[in-house]
Amino acid sequence: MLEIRELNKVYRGSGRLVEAIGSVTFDVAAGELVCVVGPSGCGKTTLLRCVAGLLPAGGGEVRVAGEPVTGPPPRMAVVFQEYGRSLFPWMTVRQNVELPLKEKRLPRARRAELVAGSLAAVGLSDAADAHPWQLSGGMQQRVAIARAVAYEPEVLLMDEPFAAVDAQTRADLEDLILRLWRDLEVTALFVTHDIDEAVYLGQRVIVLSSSPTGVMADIKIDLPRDRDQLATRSLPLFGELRGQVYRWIQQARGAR
Amino acid sequence: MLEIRELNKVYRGSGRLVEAIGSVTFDVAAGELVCVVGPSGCGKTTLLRCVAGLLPAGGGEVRVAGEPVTGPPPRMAVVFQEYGRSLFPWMTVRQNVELPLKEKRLPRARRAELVAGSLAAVGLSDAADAHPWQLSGGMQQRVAIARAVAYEPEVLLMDEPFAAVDAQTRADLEDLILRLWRDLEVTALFVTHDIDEAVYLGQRVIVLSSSPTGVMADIKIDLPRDRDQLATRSLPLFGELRGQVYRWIQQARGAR
Amino acid sequence: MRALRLVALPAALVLVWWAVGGSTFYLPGPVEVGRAFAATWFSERLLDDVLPSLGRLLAGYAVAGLLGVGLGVPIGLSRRLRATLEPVLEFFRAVPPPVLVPLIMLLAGIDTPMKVLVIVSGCVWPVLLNTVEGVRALDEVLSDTCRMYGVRGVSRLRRFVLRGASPQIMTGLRQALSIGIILMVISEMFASSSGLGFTILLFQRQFQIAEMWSGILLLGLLGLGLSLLFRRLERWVLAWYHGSGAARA
Amino acid sequence: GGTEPGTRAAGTDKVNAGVIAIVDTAPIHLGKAKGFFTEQGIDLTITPVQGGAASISGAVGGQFQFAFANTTSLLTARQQGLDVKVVANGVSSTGQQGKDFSAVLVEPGSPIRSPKDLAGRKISVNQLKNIGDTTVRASVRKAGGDPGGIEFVELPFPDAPAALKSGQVDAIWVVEPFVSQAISQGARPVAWNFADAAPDLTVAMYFTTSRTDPDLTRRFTAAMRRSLEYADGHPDEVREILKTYTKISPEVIAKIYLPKWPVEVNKASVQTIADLARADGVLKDRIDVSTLVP
Amino acid sequence: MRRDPLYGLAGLAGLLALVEAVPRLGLVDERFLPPATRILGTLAAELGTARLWIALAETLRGWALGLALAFCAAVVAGVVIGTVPGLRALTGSTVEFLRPIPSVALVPLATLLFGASLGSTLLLVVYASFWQVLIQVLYGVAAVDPVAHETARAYGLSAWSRIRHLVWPTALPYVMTGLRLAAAVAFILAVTAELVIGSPGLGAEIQVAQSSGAVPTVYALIVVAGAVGIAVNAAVRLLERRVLAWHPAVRSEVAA
Ligand SMILES: Nc1ncnc2c1ncn2[C@@H]1O[C@H](COP(=O)(O)OP(=O)(O)OP(=O)(O)O)[C@@H](O)[C@H]1O
Ligand SMILES: Nc1ncnc2c1ncn2[C@@H]1O[C@H](COP(=O)(O)OP(=O)(O)OP(=O)(O)O)[C@@H](O)[C@H]1O
Ligand SMILES: [Mg+2]
Ligand SMILES: [Mg+2]
Repeated sequence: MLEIRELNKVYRGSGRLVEAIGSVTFDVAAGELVCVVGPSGCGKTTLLRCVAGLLPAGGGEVRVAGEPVTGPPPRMAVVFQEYGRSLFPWMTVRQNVELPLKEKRLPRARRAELVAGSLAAVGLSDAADAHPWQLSGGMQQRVAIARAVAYEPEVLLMDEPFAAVDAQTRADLEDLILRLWRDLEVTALFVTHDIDEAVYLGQRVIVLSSSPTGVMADIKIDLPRDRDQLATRSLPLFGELRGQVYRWIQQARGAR
Repeated sequence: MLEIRELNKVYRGSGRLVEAIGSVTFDVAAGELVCVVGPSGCGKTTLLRCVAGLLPAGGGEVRVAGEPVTGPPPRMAVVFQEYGRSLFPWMTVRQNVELPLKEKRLPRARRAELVAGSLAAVGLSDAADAHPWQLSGGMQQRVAIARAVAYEPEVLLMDEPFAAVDAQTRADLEDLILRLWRDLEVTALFVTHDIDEAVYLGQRVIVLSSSPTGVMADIKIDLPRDRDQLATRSLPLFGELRGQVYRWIQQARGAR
Repeated sequence: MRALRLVALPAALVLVWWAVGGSTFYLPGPVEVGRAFAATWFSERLLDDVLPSLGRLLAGYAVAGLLGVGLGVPIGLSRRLRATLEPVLEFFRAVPPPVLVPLIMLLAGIDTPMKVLVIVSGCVWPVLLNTVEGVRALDEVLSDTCRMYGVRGVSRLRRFVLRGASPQIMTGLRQALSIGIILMVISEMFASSSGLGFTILLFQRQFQIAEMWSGILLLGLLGLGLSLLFRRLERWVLAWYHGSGAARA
Repeated sequence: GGTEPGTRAAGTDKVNAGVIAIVDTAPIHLGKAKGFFTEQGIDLTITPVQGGAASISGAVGGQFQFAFANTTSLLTARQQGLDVKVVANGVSSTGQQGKDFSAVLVEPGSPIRSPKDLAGRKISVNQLKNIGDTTVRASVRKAGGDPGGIEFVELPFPDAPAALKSGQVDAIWVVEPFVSQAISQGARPVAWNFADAAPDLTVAMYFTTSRTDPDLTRRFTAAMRRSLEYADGHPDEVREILKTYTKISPEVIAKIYLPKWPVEVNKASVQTIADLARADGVLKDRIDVSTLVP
Repeated sequence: MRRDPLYGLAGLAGLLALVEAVPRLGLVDERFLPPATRILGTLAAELGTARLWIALAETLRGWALGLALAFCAAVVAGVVIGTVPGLRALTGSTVEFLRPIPSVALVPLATLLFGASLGSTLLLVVYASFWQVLIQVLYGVAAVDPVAHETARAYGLSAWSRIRHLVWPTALPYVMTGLRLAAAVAFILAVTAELVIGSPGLGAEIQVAQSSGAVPTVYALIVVAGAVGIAVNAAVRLLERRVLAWHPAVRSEVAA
């Protein structure tokens, strides 16, 4: 579904020249959920923006469903790291979630159903008529997630989507994403800083090294497809994979 | 140092009326590091803003060093949850960190030293001349932390300051805060979603319940004053306290 | 390429003008106006009429800029001040400058200060309004940051308020530039015997239509030139803003 | 929309006349009130305009069939090849020193005692290169002074007295009602420039363009002549009509010097103005007045 | 909020007191600037005449029509120029050339084309106020938040949706300022056009009063013009409070 080939990206401007991505190559099969981890500032957001077609790649190629990416591909949803700024302050929570659905020309009833469903799933049914700036940070982030969920995308890109929510809510949201992924067979690329989360969610975990950014490791997560917060996390394999990822990340940072 | 007495806060506006804080009472002694945890949207940010004097309390009273708070008290530093928006886009990283020091009328040499020191501590020496919008999310957050650290405050308020950084950086920053707290005898109020972090950093952990927000539990963390990422976290007491906080939070959410 | 884009549309417009011009007395063709332009402005008029006008324009513009920002910042910051002063300011804003001139003459006489004041009286509004709105819309988190770190007074003004509002202040200054040129012409409708605006009006009254249009052409070119200079300034002042992608101009 | 002005509707022609709302144009208002235009089958609308240039461009642009402009403006227009033709006299100087409707005034304490002293001074006129500066120069020349060094500045009549009072200018040229107003407030007249320039100077005229129907022009001229004659003979009615279309206060109206409204244009005086204007560089070429005034 | 008009009245009262005092104290000759009471007395008398009201209605008609035309044209042009890539560079020089041309200089052309009809007034009014709105719209369109912009692109919002839901709301504060600027300029031009061309209206009244030396009447009419300005501003402010309720500038007013 996603093919990333020798992707390279250099930011230039005002005298600063930063090679955000050296050369990154990996694939994501259709219906796969891949987590990306890596040190802060190593280029994860940049990678996601290139895949989303929001940023032209400097070198190499990105393909989504076989097509080279030149602009945002259809049926793709993104949860941005800057969740606060990605919500439109002039719209209520409901309107924010509904907007992309209107764009998809869904009938009104279906839209209402999707919006209500996704807001309930992130625990924000009460706040549907509030404006984003009336919400706490975690609530804003959940609105952004609800918007992506309601959109029923084929490809889902998420950039540290649970950074601002408490542990319990985070667990709930993780299960929401897993459910979505299983039910709709979404292809997902998930950036996180939480190693446990990466192992719990992913079928694969990709570890990026810091500058010059490359793929440090591509770890297959052989956990059963159906996961459970308590059971899965207490599996010995889970602990082992966790340790494996941790060591790679240590190495990735060391490479700095 | 901080006395919070029956603090209450209700947001009104555009038809929505939210009681963000029901009634919260607790103290923080001088030189103490207290962590605050609680479900997303329970009023932690609101609490912090009331303590910082940025938001007038609805009812009750907040005192800092014995003085009732009417505006931001001097020598207090805050790391905002919206780290991205709290940096001045027209200043470089260095200028952002230096600005409060200029206000303190520190001599140039001392300023340069503090700025360089704090940027090095958060691992951003290279990025000193970049503008905030040229940085990744985690880097921005670290600039905000560096600014607070360089300020050498007496009271330090932090609102989920490590949400956007990777696990390893987070550990480094935790130790940075601990060092700062010990060396400068800072009084600190630290909001986090990470239970481990709360237990690792805090001398006490305060668990807030969700609406109507009150203090659910005030847990003394009897770990040795000198903490270490590996040693402390592997203490049996650590696991026990962790479990204790976890159960309280479960209960706090249940109260919803 | 850039130069091409700069002249493509004007060239097309001149062609249109060519096609329709010359048909009536009041709209001569481009050739005629071009000839009048050369004859009229490549002479001592440039020194006698254009330069003094330009000087007054710049003086008025500078004063308006300072006044607009200087008044706009406190008005934008203080809601009470805004409520008190807004009706008074709106009152003066709605009075046509030509009607205001007699009053200004009472206060400032009939010489250069009067003309500069007339320019100020028109230029100040876009700067003032935009400054007020820009200051009102400053980011709350940044404002809180300033309060926390004791960034107060002049420093707050310089490092936060003015910089934060600068995109909108620049909008106002850009508006004021062309309004200044317009007011320069209007100010020279009174108590003048020289100046670019006066000369254009004189041509108009004396039915020297080609010459009049050549003067209008000069006004336009003047505006274009000044706005190019302005863009330079803006690029420098708002480098952070354009860089951050907030202005994909 | 509406009916096109200048077309005959139900036996009458709709006519739009561009006329300045000042004392000088009392006859047309009076004539309209008296029905002199209706008699000629003219349904007259009087549109107030700001000055000569506006009325001329209005007429040339086809907005007015007839309009009122001062002699110099018309001469200038003619010189630029504009198609204007005088159809009736407008207003004339009384020709009497001390009793005209136009004067040069100074502050009471001013050292300027005669027109000769105006040489080298700063004098305000309502429009440069127009009838004001031409006639003021004529006054100075007539008194034996050299008008070359006079500095003229443009000031609208209403603003001139304030500028004089505050010393911004040494002298002002104004017409009624500002002459009476300023005199009553202490200003001192030093020259009666219209009276000085030429005997019975024709100051302004009504004109049309060649596109107007000759028959309509004939009827308008007839009505205008009748109005002028009537106004000249009935100063009290003139003072009454002034209250309707101007905002001059009644006390001032009672005091002002009215101009003369002879029926005929004084061609010789127009030629004099044309020659003076040429001498002063206001006009480029010599103009044969008979091409303007038939 | 409800006290705002009171402050406004206080401000106006201050102005009146000043205008009363300056001539009374002999700072300015009473003949040229009559004291406020005289002006208001004259105004009261004028308000009793039908003539003034007819003139005012005439002026307001030209104003409203011209403003509406200019506003709509400028908004459409501004949004198109601002959003279609390359168009801004293409039109830039022409816009900058045409903008400083005073409407007054177009009088001959206007009378030639339209005579002393409403058309002339409209031409001048539209020409002058068009640029004010256009520039504001252009800057407003440029102020779109990059993250919000990327969100819109990622969710496949069509060009039209992007304009309607993102560009327009972002530009709205600028547009409102443009509207306030243009409203005044349109009014000024409506009056000036009447003054110069002589179409009936407030301007013609002022012109007649001026050439009659009726100073108090001139000032009374100026007061009418100013009062219209105040009324128009109040209306736009009201509109602003409705359509910009979400905007920080308006938001803080409500909260305070
Ligand atoms: N400006 C505001 N206007 C109205 N309601 C607000 C405002 N700010 C916060 N709230 C409401 O107050 C409650 C508490 O918000 P607060 O930001 O304090 O939560 P929090 O504990 O910091 O949450 P999080 O962990 O998600 O950041 C929320 O329900 C939120 O909707
Ligand atoms: N607009 C920009 N201009 C210049 N440099 C940029 C820009 N955006 C990002 N960078 C640089 O590119 C590098 C990678 O940034 P990116 O945001 O992709 O990191 P990240 O992996 O998402 O980090 P984090 O985990 O902290 O969010 C950083 O060094 C950053 O400074
Ligand atoms: Mg990132
Ligand atoms: Mg919060």
